[in-house]
Amino acid sequence: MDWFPLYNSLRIAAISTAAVFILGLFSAYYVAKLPRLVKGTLDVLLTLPLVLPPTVVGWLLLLLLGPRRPLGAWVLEVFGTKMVMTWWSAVFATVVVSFPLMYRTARGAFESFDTTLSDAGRTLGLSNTYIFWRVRMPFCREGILAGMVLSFTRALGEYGATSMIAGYTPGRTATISTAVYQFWRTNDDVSATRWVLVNIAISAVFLLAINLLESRDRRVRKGGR
Amino acid sequence: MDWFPLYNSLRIAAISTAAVFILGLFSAYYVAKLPRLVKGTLDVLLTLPLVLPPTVVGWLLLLLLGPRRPLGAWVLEVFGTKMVMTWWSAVFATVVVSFPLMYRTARGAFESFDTTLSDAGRTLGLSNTYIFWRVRMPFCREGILAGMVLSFTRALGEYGATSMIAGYTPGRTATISTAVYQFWRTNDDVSATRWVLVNIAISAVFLLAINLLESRDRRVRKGGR
Amino acid sequence: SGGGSAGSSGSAGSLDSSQADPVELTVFAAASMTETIDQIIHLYREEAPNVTILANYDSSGTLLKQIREGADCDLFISASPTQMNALDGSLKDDAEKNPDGLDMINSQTRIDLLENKVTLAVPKGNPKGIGSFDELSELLKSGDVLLAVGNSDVPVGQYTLKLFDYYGLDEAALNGAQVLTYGSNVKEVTTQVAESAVDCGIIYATDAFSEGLEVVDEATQEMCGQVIYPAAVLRGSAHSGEAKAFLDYLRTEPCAQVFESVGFTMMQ
Amino acid sequence: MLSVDIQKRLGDFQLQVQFETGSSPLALLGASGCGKSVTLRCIAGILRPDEGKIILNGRTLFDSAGHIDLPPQRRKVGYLFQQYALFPNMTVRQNIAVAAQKGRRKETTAELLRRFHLEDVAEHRPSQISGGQQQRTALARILSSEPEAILLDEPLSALDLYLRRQLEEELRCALTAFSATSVWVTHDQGEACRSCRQVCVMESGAAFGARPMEEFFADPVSVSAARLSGCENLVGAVPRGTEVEIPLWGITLRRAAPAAPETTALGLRMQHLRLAREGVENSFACSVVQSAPEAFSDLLTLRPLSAAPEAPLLHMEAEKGRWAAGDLLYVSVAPEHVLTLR
Amino acid sequence: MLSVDIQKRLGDFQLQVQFETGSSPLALLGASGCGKSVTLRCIAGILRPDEGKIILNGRTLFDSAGHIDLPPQRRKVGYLFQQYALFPNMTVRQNIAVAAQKGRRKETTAELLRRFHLEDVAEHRPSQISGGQQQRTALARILSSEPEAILLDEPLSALDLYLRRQLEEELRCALTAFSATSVWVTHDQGEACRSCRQVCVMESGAAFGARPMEEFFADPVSVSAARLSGCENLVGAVPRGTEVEIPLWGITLRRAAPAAPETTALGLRMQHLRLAREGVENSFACSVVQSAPEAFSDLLTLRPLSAAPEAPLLHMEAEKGRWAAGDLLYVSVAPEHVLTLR
Ligand SMILES: Nc1ncnc2c1ncn2[C@@H]1O[C@H](COP(=O)(O)OP(=O)(O)OP(=O)(O)O)[C@@H](O)[C@H]1O
Ligand SMILES: Nc1ncnc2c1ncn2[C@@H]1O[C@H](COP(=O)(O)OP(=O)(O)OP(=O)(O)O)[C@@H](O)[C@H]1O
Ligand code: MOO
Ligand SMILES: [Mg+2]
Ligand SMILES: [Mg+2]
Repeated sequence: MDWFPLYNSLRIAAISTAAVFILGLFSAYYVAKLPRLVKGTLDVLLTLPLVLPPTVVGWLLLLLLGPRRPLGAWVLEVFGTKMVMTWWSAVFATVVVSFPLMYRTARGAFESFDTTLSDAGRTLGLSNTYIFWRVRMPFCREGILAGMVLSFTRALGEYGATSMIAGYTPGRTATISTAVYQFWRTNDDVSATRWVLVNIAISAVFLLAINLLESRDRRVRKGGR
Repeated sequence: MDWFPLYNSLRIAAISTAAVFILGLFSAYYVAKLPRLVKGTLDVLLTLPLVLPPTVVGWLLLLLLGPRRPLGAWVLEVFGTKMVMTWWSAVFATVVVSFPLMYRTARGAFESFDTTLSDAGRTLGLSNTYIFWRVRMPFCREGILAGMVLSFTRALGEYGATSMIAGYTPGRTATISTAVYQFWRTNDDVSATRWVLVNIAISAVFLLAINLLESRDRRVRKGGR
Repeated sequence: SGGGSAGSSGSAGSLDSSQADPVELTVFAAASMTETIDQIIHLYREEAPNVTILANYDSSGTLLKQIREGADCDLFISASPTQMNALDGSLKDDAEKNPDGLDMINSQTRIDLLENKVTLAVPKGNPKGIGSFDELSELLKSGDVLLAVGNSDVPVGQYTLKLFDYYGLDEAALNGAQVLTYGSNVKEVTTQVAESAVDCGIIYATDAFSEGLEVVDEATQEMCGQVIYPAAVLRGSAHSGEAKAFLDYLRTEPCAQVFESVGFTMMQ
Repeated sequence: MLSVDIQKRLGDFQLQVQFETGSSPLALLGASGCGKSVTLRCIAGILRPDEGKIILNGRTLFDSAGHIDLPPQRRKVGYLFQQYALFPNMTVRQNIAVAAQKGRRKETTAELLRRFHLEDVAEHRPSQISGGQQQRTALARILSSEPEAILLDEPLSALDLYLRRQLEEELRCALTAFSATSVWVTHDQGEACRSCRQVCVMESGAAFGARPMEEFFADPVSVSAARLSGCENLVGAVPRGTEVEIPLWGITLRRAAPAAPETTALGLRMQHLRLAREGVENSFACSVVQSAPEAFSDLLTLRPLSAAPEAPLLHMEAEKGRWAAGDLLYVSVAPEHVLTLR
Repeated sequence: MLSVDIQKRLGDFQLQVQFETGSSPLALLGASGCGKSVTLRCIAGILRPDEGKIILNGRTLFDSAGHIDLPPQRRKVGYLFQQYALFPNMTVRQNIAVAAQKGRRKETTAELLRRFHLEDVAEHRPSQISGGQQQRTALARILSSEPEAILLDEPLSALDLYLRRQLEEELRCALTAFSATSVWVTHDQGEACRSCRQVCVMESGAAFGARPMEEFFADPVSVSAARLSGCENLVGAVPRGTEVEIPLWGITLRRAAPAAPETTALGLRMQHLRLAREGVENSFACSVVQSAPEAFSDLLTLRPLSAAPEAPLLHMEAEKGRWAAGDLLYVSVAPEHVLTLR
């Protein structure tokens, strides 16, 4: 069995989860502070990838990043590499597709944050950055973990946009889910099932790790004010 | 322009959001109370639809509900109707695909609930049901609204599993996203774009409504204990 | 990729491959060819050990989109002339066949590689008792059937439209009668047939074969024309010689065996 | 009639509580962190004791041996949380109405709003009212559920003096009117004394039985109980028949009765100390260390002249403005006011 | 030097506060819900006043005219929140260390843990400690940030009496040591009086200037201020030269000085009332309505014999156990203790 899709999927999911974590968190934080109308508009834009069929999302990405389009041409010129049909092209797809999950969940969590805590931090002279990472984040931990679980598993399961922008080339751009899809499509149910199980195993490990993180500090949070 | 996909998508998304709301909420509530190991296992199972390509999810549903399979055969026998290729078959697809989003987000919200409040309710003689709906739910409002936004928009954007189990029959099972996909596939970019815009408009309305709900009570929550 | 030998562009067709520089070829092939091309890549490894073939499989429409947007591709095998035409510079002036006036394939290398058959497949036991395309057209007219077809982007979909024309059926009217359901890919259509979700489906012989479906009729040439899989080397290919060599290899006897084993017919 | 006899372990904190109380309020008096809130939580059914029994008016609420553990809803025990626990999504009125009996919800609520001076903020949410208003809302909410027993976790701590007096009186009346069993957690002996006839002293997790309030003040028995009863001056002592020696201060005081042999300390209440002339019985010389102003008197900190350097200082109240640091004076205490403690 | 002059509207609550205070603590005294916490929040920079100026030690923290509004971090104002606001994810030690100066974080923290008796729970999280322990942690945390001004929102309300005394003293010392400006919100005049030399009285959102503490007790000026100063007996009155008439009680009392013509009420402090014989100056006859026990005395509720039925009753303390309902007695008050109020 060729384990390349596993390796490839893991690196794609990891990079994209990290990216989505940062992007989602900051968008959520800054958007929550904006006036209601701007917020509403941004919300729609940022949740958009969720309402489009992933294949269409992939196509739009192709239109944006393809080497014949300005951005892709520039990257090709400067870095000498195409932004499509490489393993890391898939990262664009998974980031766009799973971003709304992190964004929304983080926003929900941030909005239930007890601002007295950040007020207290500010009067104690703690910087906003410190308060963000050491007070707000731990307080919103459950929501943010939920967002990470959703984005990681979504990244792992994403195939529509991925196969559009990165293609399915065994050994180069194949991921677990495009492999699952192709094997399933060509009636190789054994291989398809095998890769489904691999995907499940990865998510299981990830989910259990998250569960441990969650329960470690649950008790502590209750009534802690 | 034939507005059927709009009508169909709306009813599917509405029914599925309602179903996912109930299912996700209760799973989250009861799973959160279970011992850690069982919880971990259920978590994996309930988050599964997220790691599978939607087309594969649709295929699994077809294998489950198809008229040649036990369940489908039984329904065909008793109710005289196939469970596939009808407009409401799509509900199965959207429920399965968007369930993890509601489940995870609700679980995150529930876990940051301040149990002193439910303790207070219980000592006041309020039933657990009352406390669930009138104390816990409003308290976890932001997280749950985030979950609803995610599931609704996901239901609206779902096409892989839907097209597998409900097909794309104009006027009968076509939804906005299967329409977008079909038009886009057949290079009818004008129609595709038109339906994309419709989808965006619906989500915009929905998101704005949710935003209003959120901000109405935000202030009230802060430091309210 | 294997661009270490920058000056190799001119040295075409050096078949004395054992000493040649290692080369990577990217082949874009219609998804319906996944199994066969995979096998042939295996075979070709003995034929030309210095050539590594990377295949990218998807529906021909997606492949066309990817090529058009500049994806690296040396050899394109489409499941229908439509996608190939859209890239063929010799058809530049034919607005219908090549709407964007693209010139991305090397027209001299274009060949018709394979032929497939349009078939009528039914679920096990054939619950509706449909025996032929003629019977199907009657049922379609009476509105008492649910037929799965590919959309016009799934190559078989275009042949299905021709079939409707042959029987004097109007697609719009059929849509009005709600007897058609469009699949977004072949697997979807075959599964829906296999699971009895629909009464019958129009698919390629190869798809019916791999899914093990019961085929009750096969379209003749006058009903919908020939189903042709064209292939061509891309203009931008850095290894056009090696690509051409592989294309030639596809027409040899060992490959023909592979193709015919799943129901394709070799074109002469 | 509430009878409690429970044990509960929480981390390295061990609770062992045992008391009975009738229809008059019981004061649960103890230092910060001694386990008062945990005890109330066990009675209300929010925490599950490890072992023991809780019986209210003949109903067994909890019995580890009999595997009985009523849910909080069926215990009919009202609990005023130390941090209010108001429902943030409801107005003050709704918070109160939520627990009231269906039939006369409206009247009960209106009546309680009036009684607790909450009419002006009835339509506000908990986050929009002040700390005191929040606490009054929580109180009103409990009364609206008409419980058989009421547990008050420092019900008056967030109120200003004037409201506190009023509410204390209100509460006393309410408790009498409902004739409900009640446990009143407090660290204010004044409050305890005015409102409760019985007191149960809690010391680092342990409480054994209730005592009448007067007895508690007259003979607190232990040093920590004396502290809780408001006794300001505590110092190590050695019993010598009807006298007690205070080695740290280098003096001996006479008692009305012989001191128990277990005596290890001695307590002198500020209000029992008198300025005296030299030679008066039980008098000793002190120098003024500090004089701090109270509203209508000065609080003197004194050092007995013969005291060791590490000895605790003596506190007493005196008429305003007469003393400065370094002044010399004599202090006396009546023999019946010399408290011997363990 | 902290100078505050701000206005702020919150819903239908209007705040208008103006005071100055030096290095000695200022007591902000006011009834529940009068706006004390809102005022502190404005000073700390958490709420933005609508208009006005806040200046601390010459630094302008806020000036609506000059468009200055320093962020809380740069104000160097420590704020003890009424509900602690401890970081739930950190231990007690971390909560304290977080605000300490980098260089000597460890020593500062250890010192504060010791000073506030928190060593035993240093590794606990806020949810695992008692209410009092939480409040002490919050206090220690503020001191560790070494602010220029400290705002204390009822710093002692959750402590038991013994710890309260100790901490009050600690706090007084700490405030003196840091020589920081501090504002001490409280509703306990005892606390205010012991710890602060200046007092600013707040009444339904309005506060105008600070006064020396003695002056405030000697002449509270308004009825509500008198209430806050702990004056238990307040009754409507009419000035008549050096006398005041109390129509509701049907009596007239003599004053040391002529009463201001604006006088509308009269205050009699419990500790200024004496049992007297008939005919003594400023004495009047009362009947005992109720006698409630205090720890070392009884609290008598009296009705002046000539009082109207709706008249307020009179409260006074008397020796324990001597009085029963219905008894008749005479009460007198010295002319200098008759407070006239508006
Ligand atoms: N969940 C917990 N885990 C471990 N220890 C706990 C927990 N909850 C409380 N404790 C400990 O139990 C002890 C008693 O706490 P409790 O809240 O009953 O104190 P209290 O008597 O109410 O004090 P206060 O008057 O300050 O509110 C404290 O020392 C506290 O640290
Ligand atoms: N966000 C808000 N919206 C509307 N009104 C508010 C808001 N916050 C406070 N108030 C009102 O402002 C008034 C002052 O509140 P504040 O918390 O300052 O009272 P306080 O003097 O601190 O009382 P306590 O001693 O009871 O804590 C209250 O009447 C309250 O109802
Ligand atoms: O292999 Mo195709 O292009 O999906 O028929
Ligand atoms: Mg407590
Ligand atoms: Mg306040």
